[in-house]
Amino acid sequence: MNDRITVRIADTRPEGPKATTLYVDAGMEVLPGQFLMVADFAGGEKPFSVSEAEGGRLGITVREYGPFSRRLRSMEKGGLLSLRGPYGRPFTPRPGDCLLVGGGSGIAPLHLLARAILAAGGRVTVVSGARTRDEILLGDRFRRLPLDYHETAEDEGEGLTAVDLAARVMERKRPDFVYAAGPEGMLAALRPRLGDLDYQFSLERYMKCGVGICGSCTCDPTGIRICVEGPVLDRDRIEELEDFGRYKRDASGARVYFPGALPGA
Amino acid sequence: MNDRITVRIADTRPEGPKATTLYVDAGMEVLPGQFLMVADFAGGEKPFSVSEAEGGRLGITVREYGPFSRRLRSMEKGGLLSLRGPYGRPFTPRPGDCLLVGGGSGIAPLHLLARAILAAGGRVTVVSGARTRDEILLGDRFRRLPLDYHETAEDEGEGLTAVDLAARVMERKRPDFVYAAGPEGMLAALRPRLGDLDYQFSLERYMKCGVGICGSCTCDPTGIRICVEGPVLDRDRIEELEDFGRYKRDASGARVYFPGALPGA
Amino acid sequence: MNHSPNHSLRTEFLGQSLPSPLVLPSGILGMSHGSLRYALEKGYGLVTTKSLSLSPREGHEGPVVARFAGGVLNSLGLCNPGIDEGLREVARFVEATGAPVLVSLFAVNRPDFVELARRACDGAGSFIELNLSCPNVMDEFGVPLAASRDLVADIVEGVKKVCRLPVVAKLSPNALDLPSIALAAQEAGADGVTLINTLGPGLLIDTTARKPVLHPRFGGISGPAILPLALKIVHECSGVLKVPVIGMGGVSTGDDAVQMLMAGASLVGVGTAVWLSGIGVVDEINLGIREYLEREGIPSVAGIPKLETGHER
Amino acid sequence: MNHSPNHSLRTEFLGQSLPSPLVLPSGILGMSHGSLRYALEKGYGLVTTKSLSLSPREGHEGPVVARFAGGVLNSLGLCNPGIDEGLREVARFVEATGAPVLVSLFAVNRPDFVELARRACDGAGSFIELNLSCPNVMDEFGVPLAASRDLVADIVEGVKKVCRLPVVAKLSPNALDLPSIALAAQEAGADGVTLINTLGPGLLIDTTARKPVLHPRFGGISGPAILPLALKIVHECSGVLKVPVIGMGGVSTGDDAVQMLMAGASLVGVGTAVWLSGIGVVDEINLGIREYLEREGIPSVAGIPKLETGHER
Ligand SMILES: Cc1cc2nc3c(=O)[nH]c(=O)nc-3n(C[C@H](O)[C@H](O)[C@H](O)COP(=O)(O)OP(=O)(O)OC[C@H]3O[C@@H](n4cnc5c(N)ncnc54)[C@H](O)[C@@H]3O)c2cc1C
Ligand SMILES: Cc1cc2nc3c(=O)[nH]c(=O)nc-3n(C[C@H](O)[C@H](O)[C@H](O)COP(=O)(O)OP(=O)(O)OC[C@H]3O[C@@H](n4cnc5c(N)ncnc54)[C@H](O)[C@@H]3O)c2cc1C
Ligand SMILES: Cc1cc2nc3c(=O)[nH]c(=O)nc-3n(C[C@H](O)[C@H](O)[C@H](O)COP(=O)(O)O)c2cc1C
Ligand SMILES: Cc1cc2nc3c(=O)[nH]c(=O)nc-3n(C[C@H](O)[C@H](O)[C@H](O)COP(=O)(O)O)c2cc1C
Ligand code: FES
Ligand code: FES
Repeated sequence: MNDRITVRIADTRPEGPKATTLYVDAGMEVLPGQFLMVADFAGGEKPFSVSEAEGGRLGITVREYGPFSRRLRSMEKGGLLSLRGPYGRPFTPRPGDCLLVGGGSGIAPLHLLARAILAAGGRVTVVSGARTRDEILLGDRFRRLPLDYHETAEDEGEGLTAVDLAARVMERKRPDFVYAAGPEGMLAALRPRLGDLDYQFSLERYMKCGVGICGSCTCDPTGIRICVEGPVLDRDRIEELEDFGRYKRDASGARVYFPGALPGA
Repeated sequence: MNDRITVRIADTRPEGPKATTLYVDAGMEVLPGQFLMVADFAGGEKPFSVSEAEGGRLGITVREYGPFSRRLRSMEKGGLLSLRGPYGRPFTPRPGDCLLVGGGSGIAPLHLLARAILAAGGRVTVVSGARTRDEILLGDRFRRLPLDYHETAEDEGEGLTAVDLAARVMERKRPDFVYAAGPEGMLAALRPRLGDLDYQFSLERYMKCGVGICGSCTCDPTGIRICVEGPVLDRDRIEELEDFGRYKRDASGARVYFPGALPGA
Repeated sequence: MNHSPNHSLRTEFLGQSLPSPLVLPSGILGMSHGSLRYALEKGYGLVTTKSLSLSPREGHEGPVVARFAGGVLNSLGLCNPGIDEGLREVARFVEATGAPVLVSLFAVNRPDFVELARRACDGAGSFIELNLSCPNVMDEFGVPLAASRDLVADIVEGVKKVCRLPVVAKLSPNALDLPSIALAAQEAGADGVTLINTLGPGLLIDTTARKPVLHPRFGGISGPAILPLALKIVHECSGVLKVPVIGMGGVSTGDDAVQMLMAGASLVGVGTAVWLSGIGVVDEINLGIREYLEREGIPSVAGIPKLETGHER
Repeated sequence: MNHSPNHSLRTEFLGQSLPSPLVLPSGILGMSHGSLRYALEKGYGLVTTKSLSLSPREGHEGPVVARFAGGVLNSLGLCNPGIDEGLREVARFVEATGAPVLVSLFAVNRPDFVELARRACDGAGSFIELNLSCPNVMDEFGVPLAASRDLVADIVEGVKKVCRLPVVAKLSPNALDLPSIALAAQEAGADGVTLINTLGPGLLIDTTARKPVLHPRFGGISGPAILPLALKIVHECSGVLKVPVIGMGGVSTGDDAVQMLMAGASLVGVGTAVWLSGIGVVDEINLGIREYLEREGIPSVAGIPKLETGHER
């Protein structure tokens, strides 16, 4: 009946200057790409992916963006979290050559995915990007896995974005399948570089209920609910969207156009 | 979630001048001694045992006592019944020598019980009594079973009651176990004739909820609820009761003393 | 955190020490000395009688109870054997057990309530509960007595004048601004308030028969469906009251009971759960509360912190 | 009994022909042209927008939804992008589908309602729904607008003066004597009534955190818990009204929907069930109604017999 639990933080682990992984023994199975609605009993409840899941212990890697995520990531061992979920449609791990492209905190679910693909017998290449080197999350965790790991900081060297780097990687070796998660601008930039490659993207839209009734996270024109039919969408579903990469909605439901996208229609 | 169903009467069968068996395909399993709360959508809902159960078809043998049972027993094929249940604790069929004593409509659950005991490998003797010959119910059904069947009409011959006849039968052959159902006066008269024989009696008390919350059917002083802990009670439970054979309660909860029983305490 | 091994459920209520904060609500069992004893033995800390009226009432023809996905509807119609026979049952119960009894009374006007209370005070009960949510009155006036601050105050005041026993006013959720009604009861002298009686009433329809499931057609709503409403009302009312609140409505688990205590209740009623989960639920809830106290290092039921009132936006 | 093979769910409502009697209630999806289309494709016969206000509202911080054994609590706080952006979404939806839209409006006073209605009438919607159960007003006055016959009548009358579209008044169950309020709405010119909005609000407490589960603390109650209350209110109100009723509250199965129609509703809202049973529930309910019509030999939704009103005892 109840899909909500209250748990104490079992452990925390700083992830560079802006993020922390919170560990909880939640006794639930979460698949790569699924998310939890996380609350701290001080107001606010927001969606977060699961970055690690081992023996019932879940890791939630929280990057600081605003007031809620700041409070969350400063929580300490023993602190109380409310978790609802797991919600949403997960990534489908494939046993072939997989390219995983993550931007910012979008890399979090890809870590869980990488492990699932490896377990399914697939080969994994990861491209992770962020604005600065120390904002690249979970690099140490990826390096410990038997996969091909690449990262890029936009403020260094050539200033490659994750998309640029992914394009280079794909030039060298064409993957069978691409998975990506990160800011929608990044996903929109990545899409034209994929040609006819099949892919799954995880989208981040404003979520309130997480269970498909409030409408906050719905896309146009199909109306799919990112919290239920997503957050992971197949290529076909993405191609149908008119808002993908153009606009999302804020807490009121009003459209917010992405930088560079033009209002209209 | 719902323990109530609405069914159409599949068939009816007159049982002498005052009773009818209503057959319904209720798709539920009812054990001997359990009861259903039966309603006809015209006001009133009352407890009735199941007298037959074959391949999902249940038989409810309704004897006319007052306005509700009169209406019910005149219902025809196709009529709608509301059934809640099955409720209550059933008889425990034993594989030994079993004596079943029924008075009036109390014989109804004993028919189902007789078949269960036979199926369990027991030997069955049935004693059925009523005021007049044509008020003895289900005699034809018992006669078709491989058991020892006796009946008595109080207005004929020696005017034996079911208890008298049962005593005679027991003189000839002491059973391993006695089951009885019928008016409480009959049960109270039977009890002293049983000596140290083990028995189960099915009690009829005023029932409103049938599920153990309204208190109507509770006994003194233990407070057991005939609708939940009964209607079938073991010897030990009966021996604890101070009201057994003395008084029951009416629709308001007020005590009603059985004829001959003295008010007090 | 202090993990004391022996967390007792003992709870003080209006000068009596009860073995558990769980209350058998009025109308659940409570028909006879036997059923009151049964409830006590199954783990309730305090038992309430059926609501007793001046004359016996047979109640409605029925069906009088029906389940739905969220709980139960009942139209029992306040059947009871009348105040005099009811008090005889109370006396037998008290003689046998020595345990306190909350004697529930109901009538449709002040003089009858006063007369009932007069008789009840001569009886063996420990407290009086006034059931101010009489459905008869709803038929007459469209709203229960308990929806009117003035009627509640008037009746409580009348009863208090003749009554040596503590008096608890049982209010209906079918009213606007419950805190002000609860306050009116307190100001009129009530020693406690019971919240909530059944909601509604509600309706269920048999679509095949094209008739209401219950007879007469409507029934008060109880069980899990009404828990959040009860918690809200108990929280709001206990926040403004000085007298204790008996909280009830849908409590079915230990956690539900702790929520009710946290909402501000001093005692917690458990009624409909006896149907939906069986009578064993009473001890399960007792156990659940005990485990909560242990886990949280709270020494007693009274130590369970009350949810802060306050209106964050 | 006539077993026609092709039982249609087509239902007339205020001059429009709808493919199903099922309504997407206000606040469920209904955020954007996409979500309105989604609802239409999933089997709803009529879709309602979020309740639109003059200015955009972000709603509450959350958690804004919580489950309990009987249903759901929500404290979304009427978030919406404001009437102008809302109407643009409606226009896009109508352009794409041609389907009618029930445009829900809410404000806390008559002038704002009138202004909203004026703008809505210039838009692409087919009907206006006035959400008269605004929680803001509850904070201010302790009771929703819809609890006051006079306020309801005043606002409906004001809106009807400026409005070429049919106007439906959405009432709250948190009021006494609903039929008289519904009648007041009808007399003031309402073309229909929607019953019921969420109950309560209610409270759920996290006993470990010792805090309310929702933020802010209370939430309106919906889902199975409120079905019998909704049926009762719809039955009573439709019995006295000449205008049609949109019935909602806890409808989760085909049988629930038929009960709601039998209680007197012309259309049936299905909201919370979308969470509890998934969006497929809409087609399941459509199917359930169709099967009922077939089984009972009733040719159309409108032919479902209404439960007789009347007060047997
Ligand atoms: C499916 C999904 C998975 C996510 N997984 C992670 C993760 O693993 N790690 C991580 O650090 N972040 C994750 N996020 C993002 C995380 O939800 C936001 O960072 C967080 O909500 C920011 O809240 P704030 O109050 O700190 O920031 P604000 O200042 O309120 O906003 C900062 C940014 O977060 C977005 N945001 C704010 N509230 C919400 C909301 N309720 N729903 C969606 N977006 C919101 C805003 O649109 C804005 O872009 C995920 C988001 C989604 C939708
Ligand atoms: C467990 C149980 C199983 C039963 N099984 C059968 C059966 O298989 N066949 C059969 O014909 N009868 C059975 N009965 C009896 C049946 O319930 C009554 O005959 C019926 O309720 C009479 O209702 P009335 O309105 O016709 O009679 P009334 O005129 O109201 O009363 C006639 C008699 O029935 C009793 N009675 C009335 N209402 C109830 C009630 N709600 N609960 C219990 N007793 C009541 C009265 O006390 C009185 O003794 C059973 C009763 C119980 C408790
Ligand atoms: C079958 C039934 C009978 C009831 N009878 C009474 C009654 O006689 N007097 C009364 O004050 N409340 C009566 N109530 C209300 C309960 O005492 C209680 O207030 C309500 O059911 C909420 O608690 P619950 O959800 O735990 O049952 C009755 C409730 C039920 C279910
Ligand atoms: C999450 C949620 C949001 C709601 N928002 C609104 C709203 O904005 N306007 C409104 O009139 N009703 C709103 N409601 C009430 C519903 O429209 C409906 O009246 C109520 O939920 C009962 O139906 P249900 O049990 O089928 O959900 C909301 C209900 C829920 C559950
Ligand atoms: S977050 Fe509410 S519908 Fe997706
Ligand atoms: S009939 Fe209600 S308790 Fe037995």
